[in-house]
Amino acid sequence: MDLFPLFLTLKVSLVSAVFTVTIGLSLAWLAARCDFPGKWILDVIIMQPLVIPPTVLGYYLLVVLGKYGPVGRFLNDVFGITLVFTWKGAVVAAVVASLPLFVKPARAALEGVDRNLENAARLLGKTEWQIFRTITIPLAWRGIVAGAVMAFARATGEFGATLMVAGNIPGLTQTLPIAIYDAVQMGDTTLANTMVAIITMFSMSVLYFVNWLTRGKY
Amino acid sequence: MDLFPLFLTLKVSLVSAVFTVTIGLSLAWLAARCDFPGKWILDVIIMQPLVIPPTVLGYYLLVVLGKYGPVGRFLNDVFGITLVFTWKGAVVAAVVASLPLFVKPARAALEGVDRNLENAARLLGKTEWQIFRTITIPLAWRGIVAGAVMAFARATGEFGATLMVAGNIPGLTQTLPIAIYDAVQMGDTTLANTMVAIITMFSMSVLYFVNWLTRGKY
Amino acid sequence: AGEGRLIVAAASTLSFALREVAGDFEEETDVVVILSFGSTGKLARQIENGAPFDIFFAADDAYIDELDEKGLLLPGTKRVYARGRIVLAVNRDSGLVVKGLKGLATPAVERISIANPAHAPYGIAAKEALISAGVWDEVEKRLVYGENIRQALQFVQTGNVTAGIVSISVADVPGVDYTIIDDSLHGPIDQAVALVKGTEAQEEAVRFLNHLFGPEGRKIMKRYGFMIPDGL
Amino acid sequence: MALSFSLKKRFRDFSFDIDLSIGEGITVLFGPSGAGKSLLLNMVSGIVSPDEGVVTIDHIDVFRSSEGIDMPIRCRRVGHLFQDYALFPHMTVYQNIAYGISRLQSSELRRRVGELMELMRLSGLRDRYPDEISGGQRQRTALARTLATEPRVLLLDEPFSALDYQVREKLRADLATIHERYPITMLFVTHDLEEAFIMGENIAVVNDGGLEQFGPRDEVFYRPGTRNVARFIGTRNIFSGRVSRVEEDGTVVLECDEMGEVRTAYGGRVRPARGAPATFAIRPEEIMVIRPDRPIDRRVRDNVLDGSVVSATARGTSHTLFFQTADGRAKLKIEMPNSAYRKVLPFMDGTISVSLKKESIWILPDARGE
Amino acid sequence: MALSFSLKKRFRDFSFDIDLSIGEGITVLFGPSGAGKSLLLNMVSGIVSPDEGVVTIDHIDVFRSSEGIDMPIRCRRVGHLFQDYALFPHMTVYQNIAYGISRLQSSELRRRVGELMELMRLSGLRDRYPDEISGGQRQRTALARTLATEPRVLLLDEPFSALDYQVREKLRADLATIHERYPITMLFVTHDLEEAFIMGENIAVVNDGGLEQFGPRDEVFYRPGTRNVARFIGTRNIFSGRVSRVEEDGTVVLECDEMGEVRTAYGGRVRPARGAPATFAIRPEEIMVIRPDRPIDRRVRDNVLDGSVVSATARGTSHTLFFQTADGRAKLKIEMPNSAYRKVLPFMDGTISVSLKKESIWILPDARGE
Ligand SMILES: Nc1ncnc2c1ncn2[C@@H]1O[C@H](COP(=O)(O)OP(=O)(O)OP(=O)(O)O)[C@@H](O)[C@H]1O
Ligand SMILES: Nc1ncnc2c1ncn2[C@@H]1O[C@H](COP(=O)(O)OP(=O)(O)OP(=O)(O)O)[C@@H](O)[C@H]1O
Ligand SMILES: [Mg+2]
Ligand SMILES: [Mg+2]
Repeated sequence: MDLFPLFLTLKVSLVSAVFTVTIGLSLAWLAARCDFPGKWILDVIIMQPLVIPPTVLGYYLLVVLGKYGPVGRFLNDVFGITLVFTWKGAVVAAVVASLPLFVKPARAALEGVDRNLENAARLLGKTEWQIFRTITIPLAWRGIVAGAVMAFARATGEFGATLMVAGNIPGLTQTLPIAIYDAVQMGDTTLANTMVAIITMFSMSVLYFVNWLTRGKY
Repeated sequence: MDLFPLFLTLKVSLVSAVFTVTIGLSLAWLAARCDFPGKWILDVIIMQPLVIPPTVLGYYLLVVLGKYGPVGRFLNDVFGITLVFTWKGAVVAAVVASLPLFVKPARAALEGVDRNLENAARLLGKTEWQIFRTITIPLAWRGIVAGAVMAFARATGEFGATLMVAGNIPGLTQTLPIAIYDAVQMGDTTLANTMVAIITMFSMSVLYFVNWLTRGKY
Repeated sequence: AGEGRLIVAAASTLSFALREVAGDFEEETDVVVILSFGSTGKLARQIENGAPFDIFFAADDAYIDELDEKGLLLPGTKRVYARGRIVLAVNRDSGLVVKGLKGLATPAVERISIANPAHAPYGIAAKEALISAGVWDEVEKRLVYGENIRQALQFVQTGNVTAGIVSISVADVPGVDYTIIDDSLHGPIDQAVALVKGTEAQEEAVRFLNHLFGPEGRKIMKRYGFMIPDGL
Repeated sequence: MALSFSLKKRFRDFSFDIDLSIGEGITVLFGPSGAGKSLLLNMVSGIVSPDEGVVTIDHIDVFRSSEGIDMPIRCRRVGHLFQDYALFPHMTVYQNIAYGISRLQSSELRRRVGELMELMRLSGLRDRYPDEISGGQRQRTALARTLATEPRVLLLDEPFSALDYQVREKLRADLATIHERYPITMLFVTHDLEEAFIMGENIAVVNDGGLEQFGPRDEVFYRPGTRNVARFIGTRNIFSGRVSRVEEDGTVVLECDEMGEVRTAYGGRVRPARGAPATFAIRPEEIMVIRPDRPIDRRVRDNVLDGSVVSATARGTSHTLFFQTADGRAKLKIEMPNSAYRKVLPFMDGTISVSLKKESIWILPDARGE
Repeated sequence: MALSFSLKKRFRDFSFDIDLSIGEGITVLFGPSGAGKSLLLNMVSGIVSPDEGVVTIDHIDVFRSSEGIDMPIRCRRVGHLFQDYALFPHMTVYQNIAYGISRLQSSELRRRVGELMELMRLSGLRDRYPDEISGGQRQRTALARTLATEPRVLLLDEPFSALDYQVREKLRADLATIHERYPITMLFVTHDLEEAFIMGENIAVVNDGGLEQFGPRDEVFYRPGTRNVARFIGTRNIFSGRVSRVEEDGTVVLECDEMGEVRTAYGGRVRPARGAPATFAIRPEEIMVIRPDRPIDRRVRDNVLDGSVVSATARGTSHTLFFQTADGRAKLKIEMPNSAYRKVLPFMDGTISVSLKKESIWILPDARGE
């Protein structure tokens, strides 16, 4: 069996997890702390990728990020970056698809942090950023990790949008889920099962690691 | 435009939300409160549907629940219930696919509830079930709603597994996401866009309602 | 199905053609035809697990044979309804003129999309044609596999690939120029239909097939690029 | 390091409106539960936004609603010990205390935190989390955390309420020395009368969102301005009457329903008018019980009342008696040390006389018309 | 409703081991911060599992580690007021108080909760949430919630620490009546000496996880069993010496380094041996300052020491003096009421004599060998 899809999946899911958590934390913080009219619209936009079918989402992304798409052209002209049909495209697809899974619980967790503790830190002369880093995040830890784990799992399993944006190019953009899909389509259930076992083992070790990481209370 | 898919989607997502929240709360509570060896395995199993591609998940469900599958045969023989290729099958697919999205944040939220408050309720003579209902859930409210919203959105948008388990039978099991997928497949982007707008509006009103419902602190 | 209802499972390539045929048929009779489109592989898996279909239009007769072997179809009902043709589709905005399959070898054609040859019949044919044309080795690295020919075409349509090999039945879309590929370059893409075992609407199903294979039906099918081979 | 403020805040059924200017040193905020003491501190430190008002620290406006000035909390350099501590649950005692100290080398930091932990008697608890220590230990950790940043304005909300009297005495002394060592303005909330008296150079009495009295502690304690203040500081024996005459030596004689004629050493500036209403009070420990076995001392012959003791409660170091005059109209609370109690104990069942020394009687200014 | 327990629990560097049997009525738990008072209550109510031990309520084992008995918390019928209240933040004051009351008709429920809110002076706060009320109001809400279920065993962890003295006095009286109205066993934690004395029929002094002394309040207060107890209850003046002789009237004369010969009214059963070590204590309020302008009273001629006053602190109703003997070896803390202080004030700067009445000197039993 070709192991390339496994490594690609590892790469894509890890890189996209980094992006998801970074972007997601900012969004969650914005949503939890700032009050602006129509805030719930932001909520709706972030949640959209959950509601529309991944393939359709992928299609939209392809149109926007593609060679002739507004973003795609900009990225290509200014930075010389091509997203579609590259692993970077798979990362983008994974980030967009998994972002809502992170933002929602992370926001709920941030909102659950006792404001009094943040005030106590302010009184000790800390800046908002220091407080976010040393008080808010550690106290919202549980929810943030829950969100990150889900986002990571989703990114690992992302298939519909990835297939559209990154294409199914064996040895280049064929991730494990796509390979599994192919195998099922071919009726090769044995291969599919093997690969499902591999992806399960992978997600299992990640979950185990996360479990171990968060065994304390904070 | 045929409105059947919209109504079907409403029905499926609402019914599955009820199941997801009920099953999910029990699982989350079990995971948050009880300690048993290999608890993290349960975690892994619940998270699986996120990791494997929905179509593949759907295939497994089809095999298990289908006419010749172990569960399918049992349900048919004993209760005369057929799941596959009915809207009930779509519900099952939606529940399985959205359960992890609910359990993770709900569990994190339940674990975040101050044990002292639960103890205070115990001292006032309440049973564990009363405490769960009147103390734990209200205090974990934020996380539970976050999870429920995600699960609901996911159920609304569920497509890969549903397509496999319930099939794409117009007027019978064709949900909105499947109809959107069909439209995109047929190159009818206008129809697809219209339907995406409808599903967006639908999810928007649900989110708005939830926002309104949870505007208080608890 | 039953009670004057017919559920037809069909490969998504047939969506336009069958809709028209079914429309005519519903007018002629009082039978309601429900069309369920999907990828052939998926539909086959569903039939294996007891899907309530009456008729199964596959994009590849291999699936029909496979199901037949498993005894899931009514024996002797298999009929080839079309022999597929593949075309070379090129994005019009790319400004490239691609002359035949050999033209795909030029580096100007950055990416080429075909349906996944692992399971899609048109993908297999495309691969065979590329091999026969002697350009497979050059183009293999530049191939993008679509889940099916629709997706392969979408890649071309959105301009993200320059050219693609798709079936003639889907190729007639705005922004895409296509040329038919010689059918000697690939094995026949026989598309077959059969009745599903256990159907409760066998009589209606037969009438529907008769309609499709009748003159009216053939005309519509042809218009959508499904050439029913003579003598079948 | 002067602190002055003028703050207004309304809740549904509570409104707060206090102006106050305090200088260096310790000012005690004293008042009943729910009076607005914590709210006051919260508005000074910036935790709660006033509806309108001004807060000035060291002559710099940190808040002025009319000009939209609202300095961020972290820039106000105010130390604030919350009533409920607000310890960081994810940090150890050490980390909590060290959290606010910035830009110190690690050895210096360790030394300083160690010093504070020593001071607060927390030394063995360095690596414990807040939920692994006792209530009093939590309070001391929070206090250490607040002191660690060496603020120039220190707001302490009942800092010793969970401490035993030994630690409390020690820390009271330490706070006093801190304030001697470097200039600091301290607002100290307490419910404990004795603590208010020991800690406060000045005492501000807050009631129902308003300021009842503000002044040096002796003034507030021995010369309460209002009936409420008199009650809060435990004066207890408060009566109303009218001025019946003024004698040559300045003694003002009041006529009151419960006790008849009462002679008082009126200390006010304005000579009271005959017939003017007057409210007067006497502290329970100032009432002298006259031992029947001794001749009446020349100095205790003022306002002698006969009656009997209704009840006596032991309070450890002293006894509280409730005394009723013979006609049953006046009830007095009397506090006496155990040694004195033991001496009058044999005569407790019969008739007993008490004397209210005229110098001990305080006429409340709000009824004096000053 | 007898409550008895024998409990062991070890933490990293704290170990708890206490056996105690208490009957109906109020027992005060007294001890320094971190002694294990809250832990004790937590183990009795079942919040914390002891490592081993037994808890018996009304002769029924609710916990017995040796037999694996561990009755669920909710079945123990124990009311427990936490030191940090643990109010339900999502419920109003009314809902918090009503939460524990089950199976009452709604009108009856309303009446009962209203009654409790009245009692606790919470009437205006019915629909407020815990974060909208003051610290003392929270404490009273928690207390009302605990009382609402009418438990037969009541564990109160510093129930009045956040209350002002007026409310406190009122509630103390109310708790006392509750206990008169129906049989209840109450464990009452406090840091306040006076409160311990007023509330407790019996006092258990806890220190460092162990029981220092348990007995009726007068015994603990005036006849402390150990040096620690003596310190905790504020005895302060504790000295060591040896028995030098025993006189015919039972007076034991001690020889101590700091003060020379000290005559004591020894009250122990066993006659002390000459030369035996003895630790003795005298409470600050029992030391008499002898006014130079008066003849020495017959009764205060015991143990007269000459010296001078080092410092004097006003405490509101009394003054605390620190007295040093002429040779500078003995330091004594003296507490006197303000009226007495005023009398000695003119002589304060010169030499002053104090007398330690021999009946006021208590010899600690741990040094007596009893
Ligand atoms: N959010 C709010 N809504 C309504 N009333 C409030 C709110 N916050 C505080 N209050 C009221 O303001 C008053 C003052 O509260 P504050 O906490 O300052 O009292 P306090 O003097 O500190 O009392 P304590 O000694 O009991 O701590 C209280 O009566 C309280 O009920
Ligand atoms: N989880 C724990 N790990 C280690 N030590 C603990 C833990 N919990 C409590 N302790 C220690 O047990 C001792 C007793 O705590 P407890 O809360 O009973 O004290 P307390 O007598 O109630 O004191 P306070 O008057 O300050 O409330 C304390 O010294 C505390 O540090
Ligand atoms: Mg307060
Ligand atoms: Mg405690």
